[in-house]
Amino acid sequence: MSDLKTKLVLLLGVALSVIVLYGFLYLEREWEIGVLLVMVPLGVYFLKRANALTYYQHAAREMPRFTWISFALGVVVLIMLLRHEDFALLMLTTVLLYATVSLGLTIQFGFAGVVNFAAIAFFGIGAYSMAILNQHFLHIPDLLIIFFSGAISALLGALLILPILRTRGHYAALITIAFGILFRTFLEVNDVLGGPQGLRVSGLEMFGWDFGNSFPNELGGGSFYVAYAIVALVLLATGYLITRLIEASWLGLNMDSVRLDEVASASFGINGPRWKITAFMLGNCFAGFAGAVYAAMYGFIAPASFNLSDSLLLVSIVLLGGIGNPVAVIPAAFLIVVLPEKFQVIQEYRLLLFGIVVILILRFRPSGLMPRGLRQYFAGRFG
Amino acid sequence: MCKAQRLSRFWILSFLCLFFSGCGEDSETVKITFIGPLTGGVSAGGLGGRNSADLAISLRNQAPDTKYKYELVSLDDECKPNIGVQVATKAAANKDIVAGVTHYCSAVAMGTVDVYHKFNLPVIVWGAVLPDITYGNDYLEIHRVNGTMINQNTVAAEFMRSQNFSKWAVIHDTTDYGKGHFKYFQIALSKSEGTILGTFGVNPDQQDFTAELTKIKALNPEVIYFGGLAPTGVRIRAQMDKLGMTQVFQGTSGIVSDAFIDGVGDLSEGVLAFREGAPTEKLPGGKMFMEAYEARNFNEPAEAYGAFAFAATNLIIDVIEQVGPDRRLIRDELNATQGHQSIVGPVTFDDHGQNTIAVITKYVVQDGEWVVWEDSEYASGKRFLK
Amino acid sequence: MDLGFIAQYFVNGLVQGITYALVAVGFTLFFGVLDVIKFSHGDVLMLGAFTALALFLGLDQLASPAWLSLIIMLCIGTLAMGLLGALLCKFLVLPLKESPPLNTLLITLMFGSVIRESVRLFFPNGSNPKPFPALLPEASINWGNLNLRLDSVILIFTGALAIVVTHLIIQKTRIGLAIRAVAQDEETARLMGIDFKKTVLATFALGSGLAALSGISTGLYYQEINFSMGLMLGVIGFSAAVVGGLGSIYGAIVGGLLFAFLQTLGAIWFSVPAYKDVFAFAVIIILMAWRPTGLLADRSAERV
Amino acid sequence: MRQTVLQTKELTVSFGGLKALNGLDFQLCEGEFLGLIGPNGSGKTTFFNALTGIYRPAAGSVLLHGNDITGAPPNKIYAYGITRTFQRLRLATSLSVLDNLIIGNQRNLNLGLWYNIFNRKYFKQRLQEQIQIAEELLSRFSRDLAVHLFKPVSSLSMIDRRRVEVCRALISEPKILLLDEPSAGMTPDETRALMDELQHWREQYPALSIILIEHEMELINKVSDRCVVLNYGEKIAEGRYSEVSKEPGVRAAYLGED
Repeated sequence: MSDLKTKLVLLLGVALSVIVLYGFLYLEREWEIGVLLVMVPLGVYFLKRANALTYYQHAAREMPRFTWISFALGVVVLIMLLRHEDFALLMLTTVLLYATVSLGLTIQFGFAGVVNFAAIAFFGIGAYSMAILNQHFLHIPDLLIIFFSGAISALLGALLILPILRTRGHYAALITIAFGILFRTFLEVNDVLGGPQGLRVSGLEMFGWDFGNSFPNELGGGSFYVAYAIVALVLLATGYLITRLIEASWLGLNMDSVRLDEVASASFGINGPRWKITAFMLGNCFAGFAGAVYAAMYGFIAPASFNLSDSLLLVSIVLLGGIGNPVAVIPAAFLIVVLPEKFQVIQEYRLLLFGIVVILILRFRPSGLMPRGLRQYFAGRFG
Repeated sequence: MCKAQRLSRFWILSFLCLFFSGCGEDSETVKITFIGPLTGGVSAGGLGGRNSADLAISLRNQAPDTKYKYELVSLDDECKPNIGVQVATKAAANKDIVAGVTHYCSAVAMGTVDVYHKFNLPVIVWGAVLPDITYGNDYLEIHRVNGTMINQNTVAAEFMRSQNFSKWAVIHDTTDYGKGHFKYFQIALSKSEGTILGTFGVNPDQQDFTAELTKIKALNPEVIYFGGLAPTGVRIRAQMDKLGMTQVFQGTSGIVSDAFIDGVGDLSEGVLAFREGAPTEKLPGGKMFMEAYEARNFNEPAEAYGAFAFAATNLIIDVIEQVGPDRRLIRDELNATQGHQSIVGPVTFDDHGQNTIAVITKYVVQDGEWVVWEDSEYASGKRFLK
Repeated sequence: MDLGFIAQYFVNGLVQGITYALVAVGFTLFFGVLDVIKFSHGDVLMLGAFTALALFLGLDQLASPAWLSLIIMLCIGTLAMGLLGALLCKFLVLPLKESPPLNTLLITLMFGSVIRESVRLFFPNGSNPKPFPALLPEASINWGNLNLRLDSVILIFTGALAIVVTHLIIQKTRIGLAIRAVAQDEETARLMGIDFKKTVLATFALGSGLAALSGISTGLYYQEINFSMGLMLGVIGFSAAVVGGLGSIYGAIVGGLLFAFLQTLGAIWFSVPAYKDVFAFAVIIILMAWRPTGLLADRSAERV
Repeated sequence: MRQTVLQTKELTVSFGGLKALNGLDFQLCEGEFLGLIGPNGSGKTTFFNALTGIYRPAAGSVLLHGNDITGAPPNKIYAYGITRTFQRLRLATSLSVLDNLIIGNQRNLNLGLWYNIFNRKYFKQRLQEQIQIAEELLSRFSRDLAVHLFKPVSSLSMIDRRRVEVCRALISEPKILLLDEPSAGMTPDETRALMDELQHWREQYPALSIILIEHEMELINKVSDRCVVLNYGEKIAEGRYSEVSKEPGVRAAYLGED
């Protein structure tokens, strides 16, 4: 397929998905969303019938870099289209941040096989670090604070790594759940961190631009959430790039090998604990970055928003998409964050429905909606 | 052309027409938001407030001379700060909503003041009693019709000293509500030489208080002061009995609800509590409000702060009738409210948007009901607290 | 801190310890038989308590005497949860026997959240804590500062009795023998003609029944139950089973009592008693780092 | 006499009371092809696991070139140039054949963060090298296997998987190769092809010493320089296959008392 044709296919794919995402985010009334919910799967079915999906996948394998750039630009267009819709932008940014945390989970769970039911606790550590650092260290630029928040999450994660390394699967699950409860109880009891009352977080300020007030008119005006959406997009895009590069290198190879058979890997010189530690800390770092931006955007954090059911929500995103497939977290995060907001009736039954969906997936299609393909080191022929 | 092509063309066509139909504007209705705890432990108070606000809206819509048609958008904050900020952001980001009657729980109200300021949505707090909600910031958007903890705890301290109690132990939840009550009770008590033997901060959804109560039993106080809401109060009162503790149980406005009495059963006998404003039936517009509320036969009672939600909604509608549905105009008009007649008495907002209510009512539980102290048999000497 | 108070703390701790031990024994049974962790165990406990409450409200209409409704509640509640445990195993756990163990853990954890949410949404006014009837006699004996209540003593006694009965079932009965055989080596047990499916379902029923018993006794002790209590008790029960050594019933009992002891100790030491949970969980995580297979370690080496 | 490469003294491995290996003395010389035979459950695989650090020996010692490596973890043993195949295949079946082989060649991979993530040009060259090595190694064992390089191992037949496992052990050019019944399930001529290729490999790398666990006596006779017979965790015979097979103790172990 000639390069031009491939690019065309990729651009068409991005345009179509931007329209669908815009429809979901912009439309308010429930019957409209209902119609959309019927139309989109129907559309996907048609595309599958006309094997357009495999066509797109083939094009994406040919030019992965172009696909990545075109998708990022597509989201920027989406943000600009929605720039006056405060709540739609808030949801879009939440989707981008939850997708970033899910990327972290994909590295931990999908690659190295380290189960983590405390993902929201590390998200919370990032949020609380941002709140504290922002309050007491005003002179540090916010970009650096975001970085420190991620680092703190990774370091605190390291505390957990020893028990996790020495234990088998379900024990590690227990340790992460216990850590999640311990983290939340500690926050609620300790007054310095605001107790159950929570903490206020001041907005971000980067390159001299205060995110508090609305987007500059020269760039088209719009709500102050636009700036946060762009930061979240940059975070997700970088996170996706790093995850892809890890997968397509010896690092990802070793992580997969440790996940599949630690004894055999050890017999060929792979140090299992080292790769589990790297994956665990990297994943928590992603969660910390996302938590920091979330806290700055929301302006307020409380322990009540970091409990086990939120961690289970993140696990359902990874499971729904397909364990180990970095691309799959984006549509899955979109479904799990936006649908309950749009459908008031779902809002109340949100956790029940997602519980059932995950049970059905685990029971009948454990590899998720978009199962993970083979490792592809480089574009084209290489695998 | 095969079936698949024809079907997909039809699909694209219908998708586009849906896409453009969604952009039409709807008719001229003014939306006001009500935010309160509609689920969870304190939902009784929240639902009572929502019904009262809805009553105010429907009464004004029926009135002939009303310029606009009003619609109430009620949201549930579950009395949790994080959910409160989410729904507050959702309401404030919605351009059609011009004003709000917001919050029964102090912890949530504290968390959301910044959101209302950022989106400059004028709001009136109808139930939260923490002073810092209005005095803790100088945002023009924040107002409050009901009183604060300061006078509630001053009256409580003087009254308990007059009943010559002198030794207290304090349990309070670690939210701003609990800490606020403890702080102002301590200040009021120090003026009248009452002593606090020990203080215990607890987590609002903690299950087991036997450890804290055993320590209190060792301190052997005369009264246990509880700063917190009904669900926690129920657990503490029940577990006091389990350890054979018979101290007087003194609560705050948070437990003045039927939910507390149902939860504790006959252990509630002799429990004391204090609340701003007079009981609904004794309020100036109280009778009218009670009848109108019965007429709508909601399936939840108006509860303690229903009247305040009704008054706040009426005040907002009066302002909108005057200046029109624009957030800035409404905010400026609300700031200048002086002596506005309402069913809870004249409403005057000071520079921080706070309406000062001097009347504090003393309550005691007698035979499974909250009774005003003066009308109870405890006051007339037939029964004794100890 | 005279003797009376220490005795009071001891009694409080013992009642909690027995509840945790009942839950932990359930986890050990499931792990022993099928090498699997049923994470919905805590929520089955909560559902047992709510079933008992619903039964009581129904029986109350018929004005049945307290002791009769208590017995009915206990029997039907335990049997119902036993049945649920068996069904859960049949439809969710066994079909996933071949897939990686984490899938089983995830599916049971999610089933637990489905139970939690359904009780919250479909039980009338389910999101609020529900008052649980105090059916046990209230008399209490006072020795100095110790206030020993009759219902606490009864609960401790019934809990201990339940564990002893379970132990006897495992050691003395035919079904117990089958359970131990399957726990030891599944293939050989099947070769010896033991109906594997029936044994596993029986174990899940037994473990879930114990959970229902523990749920009802928690309700009787605190006179209140709420939809999210199962999660916390489940995690505590599982920690107790793991710290005690998964697979051994004695380990589960020791683990349960140890956790309650840690909580009580935490409550005494820390000025803010609420730190007790933080303290207890921290010690559990450290213990598991030190002895990953638990105190009474089960000797399962990795077969290569 | 060739120099001793690997030696064990009084090596003992026990599970609870059971002594799987009981005081085993063993030598392996450089470039030697040694057959390890014995009835099922005689401790052959346990011996391999003890050598490669998967089991910790209860007593005795393992010496490599004279220095003590007893109880060293598996990844250290690999660093010393000892690789192995497993009795029950332990390949990463969801990964591609290429990936499995690269896992085997761990020693020659640069795991630095800089080279893997940022310096992709450098990484591309390394990858091409690995592909070239893997293709060449695979094609030696079977012409059509090299075509499946980018397919998942799960799509291969059992025989091809066994060949990939042997290649995974060979790709890092080890000094000592431990083969645990590599030809199980293969037809006689497939086994012969495998052994011929191994002989060919030994000519190319004379220093490579191999221990082969095998039940095909005729194969052992043809291929091995020397062999050791184990029974109930103890060495009951040692020497050339022709001498060992005549000894009464060995016959009894296999055929039972007549």
